[in-house]
Amino acid sequence: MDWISLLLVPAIKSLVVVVALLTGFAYLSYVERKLVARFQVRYGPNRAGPFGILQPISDALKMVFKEEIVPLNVDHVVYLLSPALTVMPALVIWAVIPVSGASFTLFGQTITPYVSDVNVGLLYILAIASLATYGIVLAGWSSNNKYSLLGALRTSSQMLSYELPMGITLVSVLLIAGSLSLVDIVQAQRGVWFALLQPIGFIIYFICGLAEAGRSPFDLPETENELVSGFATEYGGIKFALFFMGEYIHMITISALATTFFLGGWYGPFVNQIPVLGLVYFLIKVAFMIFLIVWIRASLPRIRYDKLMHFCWKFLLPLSLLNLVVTAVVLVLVG
Amino acid sequence: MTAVPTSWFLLLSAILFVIGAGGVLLRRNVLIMLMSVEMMMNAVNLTFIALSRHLSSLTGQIFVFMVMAVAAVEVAVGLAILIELNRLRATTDVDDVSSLKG
Amino acid sequence: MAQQLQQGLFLALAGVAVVAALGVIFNRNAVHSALSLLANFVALAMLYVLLNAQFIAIVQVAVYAGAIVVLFLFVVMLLGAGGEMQMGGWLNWRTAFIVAAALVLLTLTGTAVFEGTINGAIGTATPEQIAQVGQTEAVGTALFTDYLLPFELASVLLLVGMLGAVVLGQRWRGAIAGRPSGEAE
Amino acid sequence: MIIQSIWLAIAFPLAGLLFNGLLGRRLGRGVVGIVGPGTVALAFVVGLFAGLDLLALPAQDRAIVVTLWNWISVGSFRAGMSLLADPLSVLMVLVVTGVGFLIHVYSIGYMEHEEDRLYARFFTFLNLFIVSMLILVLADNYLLMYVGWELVGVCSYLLIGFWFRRGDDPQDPVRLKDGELVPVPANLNPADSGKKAFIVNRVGDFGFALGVFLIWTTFGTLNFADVFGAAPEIASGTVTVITLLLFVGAVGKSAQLPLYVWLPDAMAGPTPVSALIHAATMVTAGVYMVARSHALYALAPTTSLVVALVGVITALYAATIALVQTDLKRVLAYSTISQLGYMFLAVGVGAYASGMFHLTTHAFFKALLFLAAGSVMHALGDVIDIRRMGGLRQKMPRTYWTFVIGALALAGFPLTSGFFSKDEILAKAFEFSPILWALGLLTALLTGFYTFRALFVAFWGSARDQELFDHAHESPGVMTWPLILLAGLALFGGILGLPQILGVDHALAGWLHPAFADLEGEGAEAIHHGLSAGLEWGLLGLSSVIALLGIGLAYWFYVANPGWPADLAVRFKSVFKLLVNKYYVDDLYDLLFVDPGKALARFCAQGIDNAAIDGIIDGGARLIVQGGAWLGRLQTGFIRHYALAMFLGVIVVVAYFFLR
Repeated sequence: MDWISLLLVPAIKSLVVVVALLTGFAYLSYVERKLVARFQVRYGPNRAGPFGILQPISDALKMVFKEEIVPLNVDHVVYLLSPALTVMPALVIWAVIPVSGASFTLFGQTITPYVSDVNVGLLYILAIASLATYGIVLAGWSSNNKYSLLGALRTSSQMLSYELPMGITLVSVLLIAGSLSLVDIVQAQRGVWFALLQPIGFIIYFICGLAEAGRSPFDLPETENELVSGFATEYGGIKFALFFMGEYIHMITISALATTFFLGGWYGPFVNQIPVLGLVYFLIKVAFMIFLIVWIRASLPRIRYDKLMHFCWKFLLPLSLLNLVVTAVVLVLVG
Repeated sequence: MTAVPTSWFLLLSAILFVIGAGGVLLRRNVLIMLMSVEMMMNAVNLTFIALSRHLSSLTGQIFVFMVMAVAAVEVAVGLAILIELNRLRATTDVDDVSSLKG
Repeated sequence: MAQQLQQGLFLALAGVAVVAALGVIFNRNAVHSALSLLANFVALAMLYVLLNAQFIAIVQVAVYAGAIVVLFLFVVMLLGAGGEMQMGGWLNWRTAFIVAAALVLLTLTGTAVFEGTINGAIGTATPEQIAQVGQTEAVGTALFTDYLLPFELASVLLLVGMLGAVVLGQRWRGAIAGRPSGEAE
Repeated sequence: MIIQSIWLAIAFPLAGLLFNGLLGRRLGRGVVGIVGPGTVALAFVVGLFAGLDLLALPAQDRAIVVTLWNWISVGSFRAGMSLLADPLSVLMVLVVTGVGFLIHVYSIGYMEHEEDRLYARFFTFLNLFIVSMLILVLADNYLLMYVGWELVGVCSYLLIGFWFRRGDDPQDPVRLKDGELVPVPANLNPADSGKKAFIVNRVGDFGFALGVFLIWTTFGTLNFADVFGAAPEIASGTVTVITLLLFVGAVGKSAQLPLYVWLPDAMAGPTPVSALIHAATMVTAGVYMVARSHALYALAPTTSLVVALVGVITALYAATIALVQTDLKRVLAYSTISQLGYMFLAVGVGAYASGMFHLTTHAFFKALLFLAAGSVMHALGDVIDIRRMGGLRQKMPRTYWTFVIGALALAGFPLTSGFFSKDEILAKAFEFSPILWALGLLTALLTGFYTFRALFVAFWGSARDQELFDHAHESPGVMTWPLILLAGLALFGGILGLPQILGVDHALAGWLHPAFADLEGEGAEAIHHGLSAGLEWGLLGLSSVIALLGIGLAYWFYVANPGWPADLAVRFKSVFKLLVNKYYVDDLYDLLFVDPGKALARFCAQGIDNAAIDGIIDGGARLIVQGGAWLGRLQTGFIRHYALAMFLGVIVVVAYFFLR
């Protein structure tokens, strides 16, 4: 009885989330290719199945059946470990993201719409996000390849740098919500979305999210023209697929967090009457954020690396600090 | 009430501390030594947290918080010194850096 | 049930922590040592959760795993010190002495842990009480009231440490006479 | 009423001091030359109006205390930053600022060859002196007076040593008729002279400070009014000790026996300084202090006798030395000492108003004489030896004539200011004791003689140093006009205090009467001598005759029979040598104080400091170095060794807790 609620239910929920994310990743790649193609006035994948809808599956099969190549002189253990380390944090973050507002009962168990609601949720996200660096750094180092190492160092310093304004922005959110729990944060947005209370914070978060996920225009880690393929140069087959997966799941995670922190999470019209709408609203908002990210990728050119770092340290960081101070002062004044 | 006895944690802490100390004493690579020092600090932190629970006091946790701040500073400065050392001597071996002797 | 579960969890985590700790000091490769250190830290963080100190656990992950070990890895890569290291002769009188001393210390502390009792003033921060106000709030309140001065001092220390690291890490391109510039490149 | 703002008299020179000190160097000598004298002139005007305000008050109210702020307040000890404006202090203010102003103006010309930096510095110091002197004379308590007293000492030191880079000034020996050379002691260099003045003054100041302490313990206050009011109830022995201690200070400051030695050497300073500080004002501070403390001195007849004796002996003593000096400024310096002796004679016999009168007239004619001497030096390129001068009266008529007037006043030529003031002192002395009078009269004879000796040698006859003579020229107007003004004062200053028998009021005594009114009519006695009219006429006539006799002797010796002095010198060779060497007092002091002092200092430096103290420190350092070398062997340089030590320490600590 006890172990069901303690172990089994979370395990099943985790499984659901992971499966959903893997599927989401697969179709996200499809959607992105389609969208980018449309932006570029092309058709995109349209051979496998109607509208190319089976394209992700064929891609996956191709990846899986590729020959496993492990280059000479790599650090075996680390080389094999790093793709997994890349995917893991992005998945683990989902443990605390509430996807809907309503719990429901199944087989006598009250199922909450999140794996866990820890009271240090926001800190948890920051802590886990900071672990995302490892996969990349280790991949770059273990490949025993200059391009890989440079790409890895670039990526990790980029991620570490952009973590700062992101964290500070989230502190502003935390100040308004008054809780570290993500459920509480979403509930605090019942009336007004934090995107409206924290417009600057939202924009900073979004920019930092792009950089964290290594998305265009901050996709320096994989600048083909400079670094071949960055930290992933020496990877192929399923291992490359894992990196790929990591990036896309990261993207979804960033979008989901943006939704949770700024766009009111599951809230929307009539959500109190029809609880299941919460999940729908949540997914719509996430999809919108993902669309924004793809749109930006299709529109903006890549930024030079030094400009990227300067932008972070000399503009975003002071701006986020200012935002934090203003938020705190206003909160004190308003009460 | 407490499922795991405090003494278990204390013993684990002692073991980790001794291992860390052994690392400091046995290894000659400054990096490994620094890591071992960090490990020793963590062992002490574990003691603090365990006793914090045992005594129902938050002071232990606060102490750990401060230790973490100090550890962060220590690593930052220590590694900066290490890099400078590497620039000057092209080594990370502590036994190569023994010119400060009586 | 929950007790066995927790004890089992403790033993597993303790095993991970000890193995990882041994890995730190016995690995020939500094990157592997750093990874072992990471494992050690994460295991400790989980032990903190077990000790009902979630806040510290998260901070542990964020600070140690998220920052300190990354810094170690960076430096390892920067210095190119990741390669195999000469471990030197292990079996000499010095090592034996150190191991013996370590065993003595371990015996002493172990005996103390199991024979002694912990006498100390019992505070008010019982798990129930903490659960009522929330873990983070409890630590935060203590930090900003009773321990405000240490907290501020810690912030100053961090600032100074940051400046120190920046200054130390700077490349002196002959800006200061007497500083080697060329050979360091 | 401007008298309530008497502090302005200090504030103006203070502003000038700050201005010149901070900006003068940058603004150039034109501005400095206006600001320096201008501020002093303003102070003089303030003093003048304050005097008029005093006159407007009823006689018994002529003492205004202006408290600026509470300076020190510790326990029962109170010292206010408060000023006392009464006829006595206002007279001093007028003398200081009036003469000071003229000397400031004169300095513009005299210092014109100095570089801008020194020029500004000189005027800064001069203003500082004016400020200090005004603090001294305006103070209403002994502590503030002591502050001024020390400050003028500092100024004196700074100004004597103004040319501190110059070396010793060697003096040509005197060639006697029989061919023997009598060596003349070399003049000290300015830096050493300054030190000498300062150190000798410290001896006197020490006594003064002790006196102030004793006043404090006796009266519980330092305020003039309170002290004087309470004085009659105090045991006369205590009062005697107090007054004697205060008089020690006066002896130092006013260069009386035995602490006079610094004043001749102070002539190493620029001549305006000699005129202002070492003739007209600062050295009279002692006289002023005694006059200010007359209520105490009147209660201590023993002290008064000592004062009078010291005064008259100093007067005679200094006059004898002045007879043979070859340095024009030194002749004047010794005459200053001598005249100060007169003033002490006056205050010693209780004739405070007469002392102040002589102080005033002396300020006029001695400043005049010094400035004229300075004019000569200016003309001759700083040559001061009268043996190289001669015939200057054709070259520098204005200087010559003003010098003549000053000399006449100094010699007590009838109807000049010096005549009246000196005669008044002599009359009072005669009344007190004919012996003192006789000594004073002898001094007056010598005064006339040495003054005109200097005059005749320097200005009459033919040029002894033709090259120098050709070089000589009259000084510019900015220097001669102050001379002419001072000459006027020296000539007619006597009308301030015409004797009663001439049928006029004694103006100065009348003015000072309110300040001395507490002396039960003694102030009035300055006007009404206890002597009969006939006796007084007789003394007056005798004084005139003596003065004329002195001048005549000088003429006889140095103009009519130029060979005689040399003959006399050969005949009384030992006396002559004694006088040239100033009775060997300086050598005696060197032997008694300076050499033992130096020996002690050498002992302290080499014996105690080098050997003992440095030995302890060096030994300690060597010990630490040795110990460090031993302990340093523990520092292997291997970090692991240190870590191991720490680890073992941990084990020990744990074991301690375990086994406890």
